[in-house]
Amino acid sequence: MDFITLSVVKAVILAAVLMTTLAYLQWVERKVIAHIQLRMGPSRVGPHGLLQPLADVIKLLTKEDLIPPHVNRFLYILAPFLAVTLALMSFAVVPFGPEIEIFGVRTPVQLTDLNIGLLFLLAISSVSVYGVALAGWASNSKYSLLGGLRSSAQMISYELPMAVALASALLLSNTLSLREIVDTQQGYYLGVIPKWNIFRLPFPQILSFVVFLICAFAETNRLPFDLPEAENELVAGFHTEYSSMKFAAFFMAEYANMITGCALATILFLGGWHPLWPAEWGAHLVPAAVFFLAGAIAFYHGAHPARPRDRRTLPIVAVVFWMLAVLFLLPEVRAALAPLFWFAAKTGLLLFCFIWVRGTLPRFRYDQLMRFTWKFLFPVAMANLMATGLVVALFPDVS
Amino acid sequence: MLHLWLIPAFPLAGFLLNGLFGRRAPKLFVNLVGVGSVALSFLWVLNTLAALGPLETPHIERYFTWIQSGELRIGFDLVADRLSAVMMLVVTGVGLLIHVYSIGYMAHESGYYRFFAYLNLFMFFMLLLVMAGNFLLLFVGWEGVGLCSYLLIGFWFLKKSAADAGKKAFIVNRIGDFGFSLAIYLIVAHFGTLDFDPVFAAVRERPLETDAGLLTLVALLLLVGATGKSAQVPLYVWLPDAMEGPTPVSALIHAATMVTAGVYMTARCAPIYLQAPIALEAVAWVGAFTAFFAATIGLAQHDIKKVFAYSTISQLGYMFLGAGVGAFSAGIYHLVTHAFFKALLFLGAGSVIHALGGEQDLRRMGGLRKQAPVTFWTLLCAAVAIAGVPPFSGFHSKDAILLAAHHHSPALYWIGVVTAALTAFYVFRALFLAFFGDYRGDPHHHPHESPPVMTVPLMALAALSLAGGYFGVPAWLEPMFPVSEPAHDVALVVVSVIAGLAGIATAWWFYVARPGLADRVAAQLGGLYQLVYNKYFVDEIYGAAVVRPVVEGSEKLAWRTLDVSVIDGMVNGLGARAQSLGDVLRRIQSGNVRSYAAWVLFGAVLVVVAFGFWGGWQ
Amino acid sequence: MNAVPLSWYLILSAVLFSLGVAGFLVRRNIITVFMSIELMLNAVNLSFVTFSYQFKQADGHIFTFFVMVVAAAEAAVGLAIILALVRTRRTLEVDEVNLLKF
Amino acid sequence: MDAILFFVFAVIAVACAANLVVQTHPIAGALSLIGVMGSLAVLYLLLGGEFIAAVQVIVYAGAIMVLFVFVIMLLNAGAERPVGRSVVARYLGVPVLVIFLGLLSYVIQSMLPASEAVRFGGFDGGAPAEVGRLLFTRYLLPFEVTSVLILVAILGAVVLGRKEL
Repeated sequence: MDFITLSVVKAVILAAVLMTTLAYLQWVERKVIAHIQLRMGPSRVGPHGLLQPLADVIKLLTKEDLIPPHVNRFLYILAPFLAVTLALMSFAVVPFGPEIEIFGVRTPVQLTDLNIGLLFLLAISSVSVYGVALAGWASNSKYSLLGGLRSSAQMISYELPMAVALASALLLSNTLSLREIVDTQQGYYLGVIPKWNIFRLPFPQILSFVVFLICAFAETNRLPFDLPEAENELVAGFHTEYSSMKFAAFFMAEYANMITGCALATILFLGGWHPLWPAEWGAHLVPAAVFFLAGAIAFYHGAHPARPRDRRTLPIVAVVFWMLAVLFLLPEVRAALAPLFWFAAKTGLLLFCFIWVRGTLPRFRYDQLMRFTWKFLFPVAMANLMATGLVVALFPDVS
Repeated sequence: MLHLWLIPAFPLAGFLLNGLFGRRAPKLFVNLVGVGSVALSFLWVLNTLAALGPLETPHIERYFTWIQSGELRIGFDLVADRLSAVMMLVVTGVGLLIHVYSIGYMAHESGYYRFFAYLNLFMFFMLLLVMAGNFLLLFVGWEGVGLCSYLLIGFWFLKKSAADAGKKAFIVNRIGDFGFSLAIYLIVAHFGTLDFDPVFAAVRERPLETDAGLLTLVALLLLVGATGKSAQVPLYVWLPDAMEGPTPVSALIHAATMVTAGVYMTARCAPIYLQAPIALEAVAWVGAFTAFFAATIGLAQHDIKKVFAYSTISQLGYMFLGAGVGAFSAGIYHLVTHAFFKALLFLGAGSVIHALGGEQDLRRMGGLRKQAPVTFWTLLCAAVAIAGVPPFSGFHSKDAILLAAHHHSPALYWIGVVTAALTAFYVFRALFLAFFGDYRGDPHHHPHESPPVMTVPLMALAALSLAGGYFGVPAWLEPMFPVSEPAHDVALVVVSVIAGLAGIATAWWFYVARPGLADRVAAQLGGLYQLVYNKYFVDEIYGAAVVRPVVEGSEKLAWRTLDVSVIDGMVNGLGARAQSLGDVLRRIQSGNVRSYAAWVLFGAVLVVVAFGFWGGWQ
Repeated sequence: MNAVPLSWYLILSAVLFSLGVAGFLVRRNIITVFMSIELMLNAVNLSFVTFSYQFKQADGHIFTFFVMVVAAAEAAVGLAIILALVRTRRTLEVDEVNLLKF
Repeated sequence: MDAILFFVFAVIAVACAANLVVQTHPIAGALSLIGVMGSLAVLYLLLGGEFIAAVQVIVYAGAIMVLFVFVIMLLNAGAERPVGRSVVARYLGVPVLVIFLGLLSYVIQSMLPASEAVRFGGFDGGAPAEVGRLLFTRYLLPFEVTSVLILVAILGAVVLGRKEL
């Protein structure tokens, strides 16, 4: 298979998986938040509301596309497209797994392996301000303008500590290619502790991991940093004037950015697709075990249903999980899919954190937000960078 | 390394401390810093000299290169040899006593801290002067003490006469310094170095036939410098006026130390003078004439400090006479003893003035023997010392000079003897007028003795004046200078002693035994007395011959003609042309940024086109 | 035609620079004028990178980097000046900012 | 492929630059300039400047231009007021500019010695490692001095941005 065909196939697969993930991430968020708030969440459309994302998509697509008369038409339309395009573009360089062989074709699970992949991601993230800023300006409304202003200031400000945090991780990995960054984190100290960058000698990057995560919250305009769209102050901020699919585009961009951020954190700090503990300790059985356990829980709840229809649906779910577990027991499949499982698990865990934080933390005030990054986050990241540089320079051979 | 630099560094630190913080600091701090720094310096001198021992060879410490220009290197070098050792001891020792005295004398003055700061600065420069290892560093000290002299003469700068006296001292010294600096230029030009040792070695080695003229010129220019600093004829006029300064200043600067810098410098340059006999002869005659000339003026002065000032000039003349007849060590010897008894005379005079609440006129004193006994007795010690009464210090040093002078030329000897008689007369005249007879001053004022802080230094100096003849200075200095002194000739000694005693007796006769006789004699002498009383009208002659022409010339020619019409005209004309040109050019400044940009573009296009036409691309 | 000669990059650079100059001269909004300057700087950067390719040395890239740093500093100060200007003179028209003249 | 990429992005760059000159609204100008910068980044990549291309986007498009857009939004800058231009400028301006640009291109083309063709991958000295090595060895002093420059600029901006100047 030649390069272009392969790329197209991979792009199509990635797009399909990504779109589904985006849609269902929305569902997961609503469910988790609902449970945090002791509610049920979506449950009408399909079993456990599983068809809710589909319904939402249909709703948004068929709604009337309203363009207010006072807006700058060109930019008003451009902004959401810019936002979503840039958000999706970043997936071009994200590696999800090692090289695998499917149907006789060896290829990395990644669209393209740029040698400046990280710089590319930084560039994309720095440009993605425009989507929000232009949307706010083009809407020609006070709330939108304020939201746009806030978001551009916020994103520029948080980009700095984020880049610095990334740089200190880079000092340990010594490359800008995301794939190589993951490769350098292979192996275990004392046979147990993974050589991920947050545990990495000579200077564990726990601090920069935390800084990066906080900045990722701000970059994606998520709570507790969602001031650009603070409902009770700005109605909805930069997307007040948007409706139907353009409105959805902003949401897609936000969730895509969330996934990118979490994937990047996984790659840079959590060792990418490398398992939590070595294979000789049974790491290769973990996927199967997890799915088996999930099936067991589903089956238990099916046997003791909270609602009548659970008696029918949950056993089916359990069987699906068990089948997956069996699938992961096959060596060939395991070799190909276990890394993806680990990657997805870590990213998913971080995404859960995003949702969890949204469900628990209140919103910052704007001056607090700015002071936090300039007077606390940035100095911390800077100090961490200097300390890392110093330690790496002093002990170049330890790794 | 013995850290010679510490010796001048202590007073410098004292100057900085007092100068910067003294205004707000308590008096005790000022005293401690001002006196303590000099005391430390004195102790360090003692310590250093003890460590150096007999000083067979000069001890030189080179600290850093100060000026480097081509081959010429001028370092910050301090030297301790036998000559500078004597000077260091005199400067710090006498200086310390005078500092202590000043605590009492200046106690009620405003600007107290300023006085001590200046005094310390003076000590720094004076020590630099005597310890300098090359001509330029010596010149720095030379100028520095001149500056301090100016500042201290004009210490009461609100008083016009004090400020004028300061200016006069400064300006007259400039004339001397001009000669000195010319001498330094000549030395650099011909010897390529300013360090003492290489210069003197070269002077000794080079053939006299070719260099005689040059050396004579250098020596004469040095003499000009010395006459300025050491108040010799014809540049002595500033010293009497310098008595406007506080009395401790007169004692320290204008009697004991600074004015002797010329003698020191002449002795330092002895190798040059010895190769320039004509100049040496000039030194001798200038000294002899000054000694006699100033002594005659001193006869008729009524201000006690003026009397001593002319006495200083006269005694400095003695020193130059000694140097001029080749007895450099005798000159330095007299410098040392003179520092003791003249400092004592001035401090005693200060004590008298203090006792009388500021009165300086001898005619309004009298009978103070009872009220100020310590002052009287110490002053008496100084007087017998200066009068050359054996066996006190003045007798030894003066005799050494007179013997050498007689060996050189009897004429000089006789001038010296007459001067000695005159000296004894006027010193005792002052003493008798002040302490004997009845009190002729303000009847409401009650004279009182000075506090111990003033009298103790007086007593110390009195002891030194009496015993100063036995310090062995000539023997110590002997290796520095060629020996030319003949053995003691008892007859000559007797003559000079008789002259001194005669002077004392005359003074007794005139002012104690037969008061009033002096006035009658003066009246009989008439014109001669007036001439002497008015100091031979030298100030007036200088004023008419030098000062007026310069002032009027600069006003009429330099200012009204040259400055106003030529220089101002040129400057103003340039300004006016620039202004009219600017009137045209400012139209380009439209304030419109885009038009500026267009001009820039226009220029850039011009450059590109020029490149295209004339090549230069490759 | 598979590749373009190096000089075309330089021509592009010259064209962009000239357009920057034109923008500087034509536009009256001070922000746009400022952006024209940035355009000129970018054009020069292109020349640097092109020559870097020609000589196979990365020095041109370094210079481009420095130009960017200077541009960033310039933008910070320049925009602050524009803010102060608007605050005091209430205008963005560069022609109305003409007090500094004879 | 190289030629196609060059032409596509050169045309985009020129078009955007022309748009910057023509548009009266600053935000349109800013967007045009971002377009120029983006296409220049691609051209840098073609010339082997990977690092500088990334920095071009991060610093220029992502920071400096955001600042411009931010200020435009903050000041709510509107379009320029139309003023009566002279007839000459209106009808001759664009042709003269085009002629000038053509002349300029001709001059450069004719005066430069025949140069090699640019091929992607013909120069790989622009990788981050290489640029970083130069930056921290031969150009260390200028690099450090630029940091001071930035500091001064920050201070200047802070002072200028205060309420009472």
